[in-house]
Amino acid sequence: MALINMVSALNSALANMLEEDPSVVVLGEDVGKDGGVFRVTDGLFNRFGAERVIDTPLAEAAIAGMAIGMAMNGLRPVAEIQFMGFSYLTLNQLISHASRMRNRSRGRFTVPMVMRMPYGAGVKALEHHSESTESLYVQIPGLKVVVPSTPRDAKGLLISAIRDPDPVVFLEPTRSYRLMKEEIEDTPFTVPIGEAKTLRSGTDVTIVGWGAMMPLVVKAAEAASAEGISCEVIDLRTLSPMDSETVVSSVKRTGRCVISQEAPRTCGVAAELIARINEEALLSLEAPVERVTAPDIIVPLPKGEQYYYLNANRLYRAVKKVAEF
Amino acid sequence: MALINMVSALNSALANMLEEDPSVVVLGEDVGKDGGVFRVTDGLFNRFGAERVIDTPLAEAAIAGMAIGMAMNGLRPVAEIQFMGFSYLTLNQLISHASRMRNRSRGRFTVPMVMRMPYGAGVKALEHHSESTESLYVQIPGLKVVVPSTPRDAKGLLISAIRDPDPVVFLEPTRSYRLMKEEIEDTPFTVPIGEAKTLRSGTDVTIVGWGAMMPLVVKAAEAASAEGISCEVIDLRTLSPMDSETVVSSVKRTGRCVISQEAPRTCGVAAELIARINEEALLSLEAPVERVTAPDIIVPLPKGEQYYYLNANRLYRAVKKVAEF
Amino acid sequence: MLTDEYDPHGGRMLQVLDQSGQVVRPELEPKLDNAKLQRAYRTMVLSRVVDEKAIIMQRQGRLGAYPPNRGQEAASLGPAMATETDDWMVWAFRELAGLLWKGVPMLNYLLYWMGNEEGSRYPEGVNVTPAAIPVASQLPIAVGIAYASALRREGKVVLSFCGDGATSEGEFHEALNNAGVFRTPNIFVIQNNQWAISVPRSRQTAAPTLAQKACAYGFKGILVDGNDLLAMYIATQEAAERARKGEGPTLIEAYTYRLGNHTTSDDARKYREEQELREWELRDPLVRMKAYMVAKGLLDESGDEAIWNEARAATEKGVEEAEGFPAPTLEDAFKFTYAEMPPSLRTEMERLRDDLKEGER
Amino acid sequence: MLTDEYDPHGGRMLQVLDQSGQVVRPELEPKLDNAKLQRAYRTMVLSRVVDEKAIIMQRQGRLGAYPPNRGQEAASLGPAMATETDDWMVWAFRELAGLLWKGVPMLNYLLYWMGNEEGSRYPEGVNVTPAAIPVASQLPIAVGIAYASALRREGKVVLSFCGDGATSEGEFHEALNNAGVFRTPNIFVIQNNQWAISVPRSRQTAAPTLAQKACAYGFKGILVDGNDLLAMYIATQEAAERARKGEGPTLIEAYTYRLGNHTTSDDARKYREEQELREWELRDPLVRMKAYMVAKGLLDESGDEAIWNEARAATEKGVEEAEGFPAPTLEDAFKFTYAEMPPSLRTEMERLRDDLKEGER
Ligand SMILES: Cc1ncc(C[n+]2csc(CCOP(=O)(O)OP(=O)(O)O)c2C)c(N)n1
Ligand SMILES: Cc1ncc(C[n+]2csc(CCOP(=O)(O)OP(=O)(O)O)c2C)c(N)n1
Ligand SMILES: [Mg+2]
Ligand SMILES: [Mg+2]
Repeated sequence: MALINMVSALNSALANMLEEDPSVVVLGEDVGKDGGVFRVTDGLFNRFGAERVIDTPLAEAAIAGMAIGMAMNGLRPVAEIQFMGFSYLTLNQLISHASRMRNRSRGRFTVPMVMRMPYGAGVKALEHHSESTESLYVQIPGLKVVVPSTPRDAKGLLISAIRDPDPVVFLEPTRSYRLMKEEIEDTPFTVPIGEAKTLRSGTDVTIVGWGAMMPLVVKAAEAASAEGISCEVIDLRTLSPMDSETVVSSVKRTGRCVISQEAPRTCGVAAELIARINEEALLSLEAPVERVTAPDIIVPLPKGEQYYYLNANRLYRAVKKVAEF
Repeated sequence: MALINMVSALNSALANMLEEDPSVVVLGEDVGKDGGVFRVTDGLFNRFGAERVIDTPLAEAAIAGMAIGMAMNGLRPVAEIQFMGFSYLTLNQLISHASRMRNRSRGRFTVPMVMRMPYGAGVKALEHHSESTESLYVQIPGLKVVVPSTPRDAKGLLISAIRDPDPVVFLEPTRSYRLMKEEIEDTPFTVPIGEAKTLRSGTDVTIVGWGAMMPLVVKAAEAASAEGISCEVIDLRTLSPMDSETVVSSVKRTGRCVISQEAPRTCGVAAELIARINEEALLSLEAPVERVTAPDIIVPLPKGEQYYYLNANRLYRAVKKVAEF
Repeated sequence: MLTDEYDPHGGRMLQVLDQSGQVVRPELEPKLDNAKLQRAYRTMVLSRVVDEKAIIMQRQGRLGAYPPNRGQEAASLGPAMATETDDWMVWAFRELAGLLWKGVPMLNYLLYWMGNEEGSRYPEGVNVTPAAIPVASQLPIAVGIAYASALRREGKVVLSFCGDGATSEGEFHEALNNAGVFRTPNIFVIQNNQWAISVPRSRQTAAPTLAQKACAYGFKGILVDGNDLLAMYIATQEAAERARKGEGPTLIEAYTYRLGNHTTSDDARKYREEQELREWELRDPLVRMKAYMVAKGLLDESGDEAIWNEARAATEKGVEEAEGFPAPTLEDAFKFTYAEMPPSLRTEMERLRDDLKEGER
Repeated sequence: MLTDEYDPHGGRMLQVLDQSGQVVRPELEPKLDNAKLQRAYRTMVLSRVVDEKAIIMQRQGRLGAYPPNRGQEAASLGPAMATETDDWMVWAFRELAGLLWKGVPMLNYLLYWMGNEEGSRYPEGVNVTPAAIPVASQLPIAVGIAYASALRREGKVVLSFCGDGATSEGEFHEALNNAGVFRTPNIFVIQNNQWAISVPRSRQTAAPTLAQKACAYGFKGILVDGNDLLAMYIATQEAAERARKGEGPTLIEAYTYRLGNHTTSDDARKYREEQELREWELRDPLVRMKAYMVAKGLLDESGDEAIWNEARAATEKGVEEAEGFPAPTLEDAFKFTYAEMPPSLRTEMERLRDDLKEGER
């Protein structure tokens, strides 16, 4: 056990898996000697060698495509894309091959790969380094999409993702990389893909979030609770396949729901959750589901990021609004 | 005036614009001598020359990127991507540059380009030729997304798109290319971007669709009307910026809504519409909004397309279901 | 080294058999045993027959849009013959002869183009990936496959194909560049059939040859007469040896021609000259190979006729089998999305099953 | 033609000034007038000073992550000097000296890295595109810009930049290949600074030079000492002439070195040898240029000091102006999404305005 942050937890997961399974390889830009621009792969190069911890040329489509080929031929590649803003270059490979290889070959070929990447705004980063376009991935049948919000979930979910027989897009909230520490086993353990987690039970309002939104969600829930609004807090954790069951059954009890989405409003994951709540719990709703999201604008550069990135206050006020509806 | 199908209507729009505005150019794979694989650009090469009707090498990112550069430097390029299934290769250019050039340069540079492409299933096409991943584009702030369903709208919307000061993704339903003919002026006219069209007024159920769904929607509405269910039919036409106003105000009157979406269920445009209805018309709803969509699976090859592509009957039954709720 | 003698910057093209089937470089003639040569010729004929049948079936509505292979048989077969049975083959969509050699059953081939995913479930042990329709997208995958084999020191090579048009795609570049960096055991064959639908090779790139593009990636390229089975064979053989020794990839430009339309939806007369077609018809790889076989005493007219008849019979049988093959079920369309069906997908499936039960209206 | 004399396959590198500032190829020395040379040197110094200031400001939290330019001043300035004022420049993110020459105000440069979009609103008439962070993504755009200019017969050229790492991206390939096909007036400068973050040039491609990649695209490439302002100048001048005459693009590999960290978030000591850095410090383009200026009698120590002081003063003034520059408003964040704000976006904006009014909790 050690008290570690998310970066170290991810590193520990990778080290465990490289150790446990000789078919696991890590590849990406600067993942080798440099240990990754966020240090997630730190030390792995020295420990497992250049053949298994692979510094690639600067070519994202090739990183994804090579990972697919490796996975089809017996390896379990864990590819890193340096920032989500550069992952669009991989979409042709992911949509046209990774997600559908099992289906199009009727199971003859499978693609047990993981594509990791940091995502999200709020760290005063360069242009294109703050994207949260997760719904691009969530809408692709055949992909799984995972987003941890804590060090423990990060390690457990990453190990599950690496052992998963299907391609998993693994999103790491940049903002949470070093935000908190947890006591975590050095040995491998798993957190199941496809299961949302209820962080806090409540009776008045369900608040749902994922990734970097969770600390804000918890803060808002605490503020609301202090004023007598009992909040149930759900960390979605897996965006695809989405555990809407947990959300829907919570909303059936509370009748009210706020969804916290870092991405712009339109066609995000929040819309999908609202659609499912509409379909399965409409009669339980006592107020319209509120989604608190970024506006439908380009992620601003740091001097304007307050117009984009949510804060706990906006969430808190949404909770009050639905509670008082 | 001539009685023409959608292919000819699009061709007429392109010819009008090439004629009217010397800054208009057409580029893409096989758009020149061959006139496009669906013949949308037929005859333009001979009429306007190889410099303005440009056969490009087989490279989609370059087609998009060159169009961006052309647009930044005074041209109005109309790029063709041969099928939507190959458009993922352009996403980096569209997301990272086209959609945000105006914002990131604070108006110094703009990208008045159009990217046309056929989309959709149901024509027994090759693998990867049946995609309808429109919500990939709808979620990108700074892009407009347009989908005509009739020859007249196709011409009018394409002319609007070419004259639009911002980048427009123009989706052409393959299935509707030669489905019907309309009397259309030979001269330029416009249909405004951003306005949904109410095809039929009704009082019991609102049915919303776009593109290749419209003939099915109309058929379902007729069947339902024959049984005394009065349907209001809306053709969304522009997916971004989305005219949800028209849908919401209709639903406020009817209290019931069915959305017809060709794409898989999760994170599609239907989810966004449901979210907006939830936000603005929840109290008017007398039944959960039904979305009739493809399942969250890979588009099957033709022998299995009936498991993917909707039919009017599924829509009709959804209408009955919400009417009887 | 052939790749040195035929440095693509010199513009020379490797040829062993000339247009009439004469051996022009006897010292390069591969020592193939008769059985292998006979199997090769039979495979070319079978490929031609299946291809023609597919075109007819498409016209009759029994098969979907289809990309004809006519004229390109040697360009995929020669390379396939130069690899071992368990070496990988990563094809695009116009490599029928090579597929047949590698053990892909005709049934699979037909099923795929008839629109059934079962077509791409090749038998275990046949290390061939499914067709890759998105042009050039298969190439980075081929590099990953090769990396994995090399990591395990298997000594396998990965033979991949793409068209001349594919060389313009970014994924072509990334694949070849990465293969150069990792010295993976890849053989990249470009079937330069002079056209990418209606776009001529000259408009695809300003480089005089495609083979010379290898120089951008730090390995060797060679321009080969793609209608010459023997030339394709020896070029690939050298490349395979290099790859197996850990000396990295090779690029082979097979100079050939698409005698048919791009696909059955295309009409090539719209964009290319009759005259060009006529000239290339004279270079038909089957005719050339037949002459070679006859000259070697391995074939006579009646033997040839028997081979064609055999091929036709086999094809009819294959078609019958394919047409009798069960269509995919609803469950088939869902169950391969993931290894295990997520609950929400199962719900969708059951809902759709109910919906479809009620029948079309 | 320099591109013939310095065919990259031969591995030769064009150099006019050696490390000590001596002219080694007098016949190639460009005939630059003294004023232009002096402006060039002042620009190099100003670039160095602004760059150092930005690094300091980043450490103090006054500016965001920042990519240092130190050591690469000649590689972007030489090409910029060889173009006309209204020729286009398409930069990546490490071309400060070239930008200053092209008329991008220091204020804009600072504002951008301080995180304000106003930084990329360059003055009208300055035909420079905004920074392009997604590596290589600017290159297809540069080809489109060139196509448009050529279509209008403007006689303008488009000078674009990218790094050695960028050459591995598919978009690099597609851009150069298309430029070759369309013979667009493009000049592609690769700043080969030996590293792409931690990945050395040798791992980026197996090709011995980057300049030779031009051969894949059917045009000329040349390897140039990127720390030699004069060599970069003449190589670009030749390329610009070619482009203006309609003879198509040229690829220039500027062989240089990133003396600083990749960005202020990077620590290069983690992956590269101190020794390498020390050697390259001796080849500092400013030192070399200073020696040349002194030898030409255009500069002495006191003159040099004045130039540095002037640059420091200008930089302080620029920083002051940038720090006094108004931050973007809520409306600014919304109103450039489209030419006209769609009603739904306006609603979102007003809702957010209300939300933010209530203040952070
Ligand atoms: C990425 C992509 N873009 C466009 C297409 C449509 N398309 C199919 S084949 C083809 C031409 C391919 O030319 P080439 O690579 O020379 O192969 P050939 O068809 O000649 O065998 C095109 C444009 C596609 N399948 N994939
Ligand atoms: C498409 C893309 N992938 C990854 C990155 C992250 N990144 C920023 S700069 C860089 C290295 C660039 O190397 P090079 O092209 O040599 O330019 P240099 O930084 O050396 O000037 C990387 C990987 C990016 N910005 N864009
Ligand atoms: Mg071809
Ligand atoms: Mg570099």
